[in-house]
Formats: sequence, C-alpha cells, structure tokens
Amino acid sequence: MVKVAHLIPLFPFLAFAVNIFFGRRLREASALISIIACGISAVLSLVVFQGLQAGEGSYSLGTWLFLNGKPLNFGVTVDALSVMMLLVVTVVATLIKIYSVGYMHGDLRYSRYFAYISLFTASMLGLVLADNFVMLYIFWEGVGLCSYLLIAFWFERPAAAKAGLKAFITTRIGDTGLLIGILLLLFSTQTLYFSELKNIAGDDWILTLAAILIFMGAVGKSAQFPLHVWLPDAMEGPTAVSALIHAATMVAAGVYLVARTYALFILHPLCLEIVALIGGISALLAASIATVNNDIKRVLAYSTISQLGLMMLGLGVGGYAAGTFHLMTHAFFKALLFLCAGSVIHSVHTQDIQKMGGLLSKMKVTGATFIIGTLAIAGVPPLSGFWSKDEILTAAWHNGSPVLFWLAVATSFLTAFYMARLIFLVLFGKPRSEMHPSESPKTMTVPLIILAVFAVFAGFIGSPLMHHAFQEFINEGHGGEVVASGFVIGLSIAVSLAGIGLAYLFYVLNNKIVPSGIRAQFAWLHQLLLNKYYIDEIYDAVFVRPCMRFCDFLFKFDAVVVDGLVNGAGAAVRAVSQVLRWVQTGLVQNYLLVQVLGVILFVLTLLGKLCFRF
Amino acid sequence: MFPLLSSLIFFPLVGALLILFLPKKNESLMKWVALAATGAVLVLSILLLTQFNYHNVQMQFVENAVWIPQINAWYFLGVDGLSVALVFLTALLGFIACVASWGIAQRVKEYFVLYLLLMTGMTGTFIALDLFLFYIFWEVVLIPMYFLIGIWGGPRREYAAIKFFLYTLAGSVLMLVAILVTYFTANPHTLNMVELAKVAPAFDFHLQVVLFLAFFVAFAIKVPVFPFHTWLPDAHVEAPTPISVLLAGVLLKMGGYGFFRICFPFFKDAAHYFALPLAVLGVIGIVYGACVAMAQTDFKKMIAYSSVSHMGFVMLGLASLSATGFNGALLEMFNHGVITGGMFLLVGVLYDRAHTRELSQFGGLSANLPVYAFFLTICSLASLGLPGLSGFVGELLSLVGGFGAFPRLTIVATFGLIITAGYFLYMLQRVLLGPLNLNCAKYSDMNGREIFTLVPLVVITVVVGIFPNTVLKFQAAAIQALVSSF
Amino acid sequence: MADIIFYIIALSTCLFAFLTVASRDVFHSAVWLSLTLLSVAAIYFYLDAQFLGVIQVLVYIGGIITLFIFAIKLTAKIGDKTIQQANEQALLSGLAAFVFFIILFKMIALHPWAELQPQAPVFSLEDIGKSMLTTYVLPFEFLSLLLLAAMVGAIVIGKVRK
Amino acid sequence: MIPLGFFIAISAVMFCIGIFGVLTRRNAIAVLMSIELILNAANINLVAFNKYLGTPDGLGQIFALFVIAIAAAASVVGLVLIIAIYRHGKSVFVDEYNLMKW
Repeated sequence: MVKVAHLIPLFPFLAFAVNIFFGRRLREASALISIIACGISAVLSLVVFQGLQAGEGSYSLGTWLFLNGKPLNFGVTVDALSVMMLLVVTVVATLIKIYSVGYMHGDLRYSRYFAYISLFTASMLGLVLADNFVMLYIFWEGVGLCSYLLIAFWFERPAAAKAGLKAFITTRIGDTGLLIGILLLLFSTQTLYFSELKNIAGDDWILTLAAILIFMGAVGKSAQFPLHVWLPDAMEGPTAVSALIHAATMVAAGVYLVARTYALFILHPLCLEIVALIGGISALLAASIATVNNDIKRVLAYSTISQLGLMMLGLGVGGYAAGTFHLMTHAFFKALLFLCAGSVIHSVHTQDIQKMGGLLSKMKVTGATFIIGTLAIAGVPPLSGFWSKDEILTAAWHNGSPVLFWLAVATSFLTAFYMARLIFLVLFGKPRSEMHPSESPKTMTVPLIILAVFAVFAGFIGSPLMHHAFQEFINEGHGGEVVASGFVIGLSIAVSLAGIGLAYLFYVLNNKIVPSGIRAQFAWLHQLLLNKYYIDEIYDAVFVRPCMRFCDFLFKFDAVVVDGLVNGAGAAVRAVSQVLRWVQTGLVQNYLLVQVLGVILFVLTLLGKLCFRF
Repeated sequence: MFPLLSSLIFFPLVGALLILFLPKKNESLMKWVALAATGAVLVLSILLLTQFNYHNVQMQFVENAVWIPQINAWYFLGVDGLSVALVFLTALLGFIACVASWGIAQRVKEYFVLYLLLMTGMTGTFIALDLFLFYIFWEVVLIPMYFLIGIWGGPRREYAAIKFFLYTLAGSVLMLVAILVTYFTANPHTLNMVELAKVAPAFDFHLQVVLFLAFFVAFAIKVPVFPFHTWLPDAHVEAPTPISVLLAGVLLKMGGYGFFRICFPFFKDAAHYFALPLAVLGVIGIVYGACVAMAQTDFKKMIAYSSVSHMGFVMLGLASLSATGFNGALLEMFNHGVITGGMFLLVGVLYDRAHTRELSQFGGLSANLPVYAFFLTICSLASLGLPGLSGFVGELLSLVGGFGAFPRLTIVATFGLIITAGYFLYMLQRVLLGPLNLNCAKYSDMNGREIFTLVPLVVITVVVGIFPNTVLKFQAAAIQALVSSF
Repeated sequence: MADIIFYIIALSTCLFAFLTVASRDVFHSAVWLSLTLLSVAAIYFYLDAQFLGVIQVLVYIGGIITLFIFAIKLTAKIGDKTIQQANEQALLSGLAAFVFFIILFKMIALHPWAELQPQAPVFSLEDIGKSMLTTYVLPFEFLSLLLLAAMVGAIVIGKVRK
Repeated sequence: MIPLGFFIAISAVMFCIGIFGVLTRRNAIAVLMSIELILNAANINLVAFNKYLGTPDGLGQIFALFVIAIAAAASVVGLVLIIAIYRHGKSVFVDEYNLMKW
C-alpha cells in the first residue's frame, strides 16, 4: 500500500491552506487542525513503511513539464532512506506541534504560526519524497521559504527580520550552487532522476564538479562551514521552530541530499574527501564556539552545526549507514534539547545562561529530560548518541584518514564538555538572578518525555544488541557491514566522560583547582571564540558591504553614463539647433541677400557651361 | 462567422467613442463604459483561449481583407501559439488596470478615451500579421501612452513622457526602414508576415544582418535590453499606477513578441550570428538590473529595474535558439506580465495611502495590513523565482535553454538570482517587517476593489507555478515549429 | 546720329540710377530717381512708344515720385542726414549684384542680336486703346479693381487711430 | 541701328543697381525706390522686345502700361506701410526691425 505516499505531504498542505484563509476565525482550533494533519501523515508513513517491507517501490504521478524534450514528472521515491526520513520528520513534527500549543499560547498571530509550520512540514515531506532533482529543488526552496517566514515570525523585532533575510540569502547562495549542479548534471547525463544516478558510468571532471556543486547546496542548507553563519541568527524565531526546522529536519535535508545522491559522490574519491573535510571543519569550529557561548539557544545551534558536521564526515568516509543513523538519532535528542531550552526560556523569560542556575529543583520534568538529552548527545552509553557517534568514529577509523578520525574525537570531547557546561550552569548551582521558574504546562512536558524515550531507545535499533537492524534496513545492499572495534568504543566513552569531568571541574567546583593564570592566558582564545572567530564581521566586510557599494556604483553609473548618453543625445540636438538659430537674424535684407545668392548659385549651376567660357 | 479578432481590437475603440459623447459631469458612467469595454475584451479573449486548438501550428481565427492594394497591404489578423497567451494577458491586465483606475479624478473623460485607445493599440500589435498593420498598431500605442504619462503622471512627468516617446519612436523609425527594405527585397512585394517567414530566410546574409539589427534596436528599446533601458525607470516612476501596470505588463512584451514574430523567423542566419551577443546582453541585463535594483530607495524604480532583470531572462532564453529556451522566454514574458502587474498594483495601493514611494518611509506594515502583507509577499516571492510560483518555471526553462547554448554565461546569470532574492527580501524587510513606522500607523488595509484587482493575478501565478502546462501547452507546438526551422 | 542720342540717354539712365542708389540723402536719391525715370521715358520715345513715354512721365514722375517725397517728408527726422545709409552687408550685396550683372551681360553677349531689325510700328494708339477694351478687357477691369483696393488699403493703414 | 542687345544691357544695368539698392539701403523708402528701378528695368525690356519683334497689337506696351499701374498701387501701399511702421517704431531704418524670426 505504498501508493498512498503522495498523500503524506498533502495533509499538512491542506492544514496550511485552511489555517491561512480561515486562521483568524479558528484561533485555537488551528493548532488542532495542523496536529491532526501531521498525525495522519505519521500514520500514513507507517503504512508506507509496511508497504516498503512488503517490497513495493517508487511510482510516478504524472508529467509536470517537458525539459529538453524529455518529460519531467511528479515522481515519488519510496526506499529505505526516504521512509526513514518520513518517519523521523512526521513524528518529530507532531510532537513539536503539540509542544507549540503551550509555547505559542497567547501569541496574537497564533493561527498563522501553525499555518507556516504545516507548510514547512508539507514541503519537508515533499522534499523527502521527490524522485528527481527539479522536484527536490522546488521543495528545497519551499523549505527555505518556510524557514524565512518562521525565523521572521516575530517581525516586530528588527533582529528577527534581519535574521530571516540572512538565512534566506545564505541558503539561496547554496541553492544557486545546487541549481548549477543540476544544470551541469542535466547536460552531461541527460537525466535528472535519482534512480538513474546509479547507472552513470565514467568519472570525468564534469560529474565531479556537479557533485561538488550539489554538495554546495547541502552546505548552504545544513549550515556547514562556509555558509553556517545564518543558523545561530536563526534562533531569533520561536524555539519550537528552532527545534523543528533548525535542529531536526530542515538542516538535515543537506545530509539527506548527499545520502540520496550518494551514487554520484562515490564516482570520484575527491567528492567524498571534500564532504568529509567540510564536515570535519564545521564540526570542530562550531563545537569550539559553543564552549564559550552564553545564549542557551545559540549553544544548541552551534551544537547542531557541529553534529551535522559529524554526519557529513561520516558520509564522507564511506559510512553511508553511520551518517544516516546519526541523522536519525540526532533529530530526536536535538529536538528534545531545544524543547527543554524552550521550556526553560518559557518560564524564566531569558536566554542568557549566566543569569540561570539551580532550575532542576523547580522544573523537575524539564530538568530530567534535559539531562537525558545531554547524556545522549555527549555519547554516554547506552543512550542513542553513543551508538550513532560510535558508528561514525569506527567508519572514520577504518577508511577515513587519521586526521578526520582525531577531528571527530576532538569534536566529541568538546560536545561532551559544552553540553555538560550547559547543564551545570542552567540546572545545578544557585540561581544567579532573582527569577521564579515554574514547571511548563502539560502540553509542553509530555512531548519532552516522549522525545526523551526516543532519545534513549532510538540508538538500540542500530546497536549490536539488535544486530544492526537499522544498518541492514538503510543499506538495502549498499556497502558491507562495518566491524566494530573495541579500541574505538573505549576511546569514545573515555572522551565523553573526560569532557563531562572537565566541565564539572570548571563550572561546579568553581575552578578552585584551575589557577586563574591559565584562564588569563587563554583570555584571547576565549575572546576569539566568543566573537565566533569574527566570521560574521569578515563576511560583512568582504561580501556584503562591497556588494552594496558595487550596486550603488552601478546605479550611479546607470544614472550618469547610460542615462547621460540619452540626455546627451537630446542636448546635442539642442546645441546644433542653437547654431542654426543664429541664421534667423530677423532682418529682411539678410534674407533677401540669401535669396539673391541662391538665385545666382542656381543660375550658375544651370548655365555654368555657357557662362564660363572665358 | 463572428470576427472575433477584429472585435477584440475595436471594442475598446467603440467604448472610447461612446465615452466621447457622454456629458463631462457623470464620470462614473464613463468608468462603467470603459469597464464594460475592457470586460468584453476579456470575455472574448477567454473565448479565444477556449476555442484555440493548440495542436494546430497554422494561424487561427484568421481575418483577411484587402486594405491598400497598391502596396499589397492586407488587413490580415491571426493568432497562433506565440501570441494567444499575450493577447489574453493584455485583455486581463487591461481589465484589471481599468478597475484600478477607478481612483482617477482629474480629467476622467480624456483619461478613459486615451486608455481605451491604448487598449486597441496593444491588442492590435499582438494580432496583426501584416507588417504595415503591425507598425500602425505599434505607433498607435505611443500617443495615448505619452499623454497618459504626461498628464496624469508624477512630478517629472513631462520629461519622462517625452523621453519614453522619443526613445521608442527612434526605434520604430528604424523598424519602418527595415519593413520597407524587407517589403522591397521580397520578390512578390509582400507585407504578409506568414509569407515573409517563408521568403525572408533566403535573403542574402549581409542584408539579413542589417535588417536584423534594425529590428533588434526597435524591439530592444521596448524589451528593454541593457543599454536601451534608461527610459523604463523614469516612465514607471512618473506614470500613474494603472498605466505603469500596462506599461510593465504589456508594452515590454511587445518588444519580446517582436523578436518571436519578426526578428527570429525572418532572419534565421542573422539570428545564429547574433546569438552570442544577444545572450551577453541578456545576462548583463539580468545581473545589472538586479544590482541597480538593490541600490534603489524608490519602490517603483526598484520594480522597474527588476523588470529589466526579468526581461534579461527572456533575452537569454531567446538567444539559446533551443525549444526549451524559447518556451522559457515566452512563458517568462507571460509570468512577468502577471507578477509585475501585481507588484505595481501593490505599489499603487501603498502610494494611495502614503503618497510617497520612498521605502524608508514604511516599516512593519505587516502588523496592521495583513492582507496587503500577504499579497506583497506572494508577488515578491514569485518575482524572485521561488519554485511553486510561476516566476520560477519561466526562469528555469530559460536557464536550462541558456545553459545548453552558453554554459558559462548562464552560470553568471544564476548569480543574478541571488541578488534578485537579496533586493526583494530587503524590500520586504523595509516595508513589512521590523518595528511599525509611526507615520504608517493609520493606513487602512486593502479595500475590496484593490483585492479584486489582485486576486486573479495571484491565482494565475500560483496555478501556472504548480501546473505550468496550462500555459505551455498553448505555445509548445508553435515554438517547436519555429525552432525546427532553425 | 540717332545712335549718339541713344548712347547719351543710355549713359544718363545708368548714371542717374547709380546716383539714386548711392546718394547719402534720401531726398537727393528721390530726385535722382525722377531723372532716371525721365531718361527711361526718353528711351520709350526712342522706341516709338510715345504714349508709354508720356504715361511714364505723367504717372511715374508726376504721381509716384511726389508720393515718395511726401513719405520722405513725413518720416524724415531733423538732422538724420549724417546717419550712415548703407547697412553692414553692403559689400557682399554689391558683389552679388555685380556677379549677377556679369552673368546677365555674358548671356546677352552670347546671342547675335544684330540680325534683329527694328520693325516699323504696325499699330497706332487707337489699336492699343481698342485692344485694351477688347482682348484685354479682363485684366483692365481687374487692374481697376486692384487700384481701388490699393487706395482703400492705404487709407485704412494710414488712418491715425486714437 | 541699335541692336536689341543694348537695350537689354541697359535694363540689366538698371536691374542690378536696383538689386544693390534693395539689399544695401537702410532707409525703407530708398528700398522702395530701388524696387521702382527694378520695375522700370523690366519695362524697358518689354518695350524693346515689342519694338524689335513687332508684336501685332503692341502687347509689350500694354503690358508695360499694366506694370506701371501696378507699380503705382504697390508703392502707395508700401509707403503707407512705412509710415505706419514709422509711426509705431519711431524709425524708418529696416535693420532696426528684427521681429521676423523664430
């Protein structure tokens, strides 16, 4: 019963339409509509999951338009990767929508929020189901649009408006790369269908370039190193949005794209190296920044960039199953962490962790789930984070270069460190500013608990306990089984515990042990990290401002030169006519004289031969 | 049978004459007569669409009558895949702009007479298949447009009107010369475009190059292509809203249509010869238009430059000489007409309330003008080529066609996409988002009439965006025939 | 002998014509003009056009020249004799007139006028009168109309408006 | 006998002097006088050709008569105009009136 797959994106889209047009009248009911729509999609995804188990595959709906003479049609791909994504997206989206009921309570544009969230879910599901590049591109930009609308949801705040613009432009740069990649691919292999990617032969440089450009699109969307600047600013939007879009689903679309077109990347080893390298750099860079950041949501944003970097690294080193597995587990515990942060912000109304402290006693459920999430992401066994991160480390250990492996290990260490730091500053110790936190309402804590359960048990399906069920499911005959190595497992556990210990040392014992000298000596590093390596300022100085100046120059050029030519032509005509005006003296005798001269000339030309014999 | 095309052209003329006889005082009657005339034209054009058989490549609804036997000029009307969409666009925008010009208070009688004369000229240009008739309708459009900008325009209206008039006239003078040369070189001296399309490709190459250039200048000024575009921002900024809707929505397409109907089919070798320069101009237009639009502070001027950028895509599609490119170019023209028409209406809505077009004067309008925010967001997103809306499909096809012929140039064109997204969102941010600008606090949201003018445009944008075949199926056969002969 | 008379008359005509144009004072040039007209009348007599000569003296010298003198007296301001009479394009127009004369003279010189002999007058004054009222009655009547119009026009233009 | 050429020569001389006068003289009345000269030059030709070609009913002379009459009418109107201009512009010099231009 796979034929029902194309209905999955349809229900959230209908919810969007209903909410947009009848939103104001529905008020609270709009939330209900979008939750129900998302629930139906989740159920349908399960149905499709069964269908996939029974062996049914992709199918096509109809022709959209003719491109270069060949029909381009609405296709629906149903394979392990897309079904996995379907399940993850629908489950997480439903939970976050339930959570949003509480979080967005009292907002005056309540129905519009749920409309945008449903539109986002619809485009994300559409993206996952697309079976050719153009369809993917369409939903890809649709998802970008929803992220723009939701980041700038509280548009009264100028920061939110700027962040929305920044997000859309940066992702648009990546999308242009993707578009060029698609064009290159179209003209070199005459086909845009993912299913036909497998049987592309040869690895001439055009295909490598196309793969790298497509990866550029993924870099833009998953906020990897060069184009990561928009994600931290995207935290201006509501936290539920950050949880859904900027943690679990949209940013994962980049990883999904690389996984979906993996056949293209395998063709040439250079592509995989670039993917792994960019992943590694983003991971380490983001993790380092997260260790000093004081805004709870920005820490989690950088953590997302870092984890995505790990996934890219996993894919880059050939760990197709490892990358996708981490993608799945990360969606759950990162959504959990964001929702906990949201619940904390909801009750204390500030995002600065310097002002927080000792919240565990007041917010029991949020605190507990927060700790579970942190342990999961830090990679403490037996939670899900451990299993998926371990898969990546083993893949990096076996067929990645040592640099990549140690990069991944360093990132894991830093991850453990900054997450533990977050926990100690927010939940433990004494409250550093007077606030009266209270536990969030039921609609917010129930999704937290469910997500916590997922965060704990999601890892097992990929663990040796269930003999790597997830890998078999996802691989469907891709690569072979990666043999786990004891050394790697031991190392990753040690690293996680060391990270947590160090954080404990720093933030709970209030660094009585660490002499202040060292801290002073590392002050410049602290400052550098706090300002995010000044990347934002560099981009502004190198790209944004020169571009604006260039545009102003072009406008002046247009007004002076091109318009000048036109007005110049007008002025030239007027100048010539000034000269001719001089001839009109107004004296009758001048005109008579000219007439006589005219007659003479006329007679001369007429009778010239006769007269001029002498 | 019922002369559909002639009535399409002459209904507005009849309306204009009717208005002339109405007493000067009751202006509302004039408005209703004008609305009836443009409404009738719209109904007829929809009828035309339904009865149009898009598999047949030949001219349909042909009307042919002797007109000036001495110079073998016939009153020859016909519609085929290339022009049917544009005729519908003209009728639609004509009707909508007529509704939008309900607010005109100054000299209403002259306004509507000139407006209907303009309608006649525009529809005629797309339907005429005799070079002489085409040229007449081409000129008929100029005069009313000159007066409409010159009298009802903004502060610098005379300058803008004169500049527009002289610029276009200069082009059309060249075209007249080219028409005459074509007329005399074709051995059974004929002005009939269909015959010429068969005879003209056989002209000597150098003659073709010269004629192509002459026609190119006339149409390039109208499109406008990069160096000839400076009249557009002035004309748009000074023209009243309904007129700039027509100016952007229809007049720019006359240039593009000219390329499709005259330049490319007649002078095929010259077209091949000029393909690269055309593509270069198109790409410059895209990037240049986008950059200059980014630097604008005047709302209307920004949209005028964005039109230059969008028409750059049309030129790129044309220059690719491929079926996809041509389809993209024609579809982009239709989409651009609908979207930019909507954008200008929205600027008009804001101008009626704020009496200024400076973007810095607005801010945070989304708070108390939600309906306006909805429409402006959709039109802007369609303009910046968001997939799912019609702007994207036209640009995608043009880019694919362009990429096939000039890969490197098209890559430069895609950078234009980034800048386009930049300035449109920057505009949205300055107008809709951010804290509410105090002197905009008392603006009322869009009234029924304004919404009525925008709803059809937005519906078309979304429908064509999701099902592009609704428009593509009309033009596919005709373009295939045109391209196969290249 | 008759030739000498002709030469004298021709010379006087040209001299007086030149003086008419070249004299500084308008009144003097009016006088020279009347003398020129007189010599032209003499030429008419020489060409056996006696009636015309008389008319020339009566109408032209008697009528038109007196009108000119009236006009001169009406418009002459005291002491304006010293004002320079020729305007700044005198040189160029002189040259133009001279070139024109040269062309005419060359054309005249080309043609062999010699064989053309003056015929005896075959018509008399009555014939002119008869033909004036028979064959050319139409121009004659129009002429009267024209003179009337000229008079009325002159009166209307000349009237001093309050 | 005097060949016809001499008469035409005289009329040519008068004609050119007349032209010179019209173009050069600043006083309007002098211009009118020069015009009279030109008309008389034409008359001489008329009468001379009439005499040498022996036109039947003295057409040349009749024509000359008409020319004289019309010349009279012309100079009357001319003079009145000059007086009217003089009364208005206080000057009879032609080169002080330069209204006849764009």
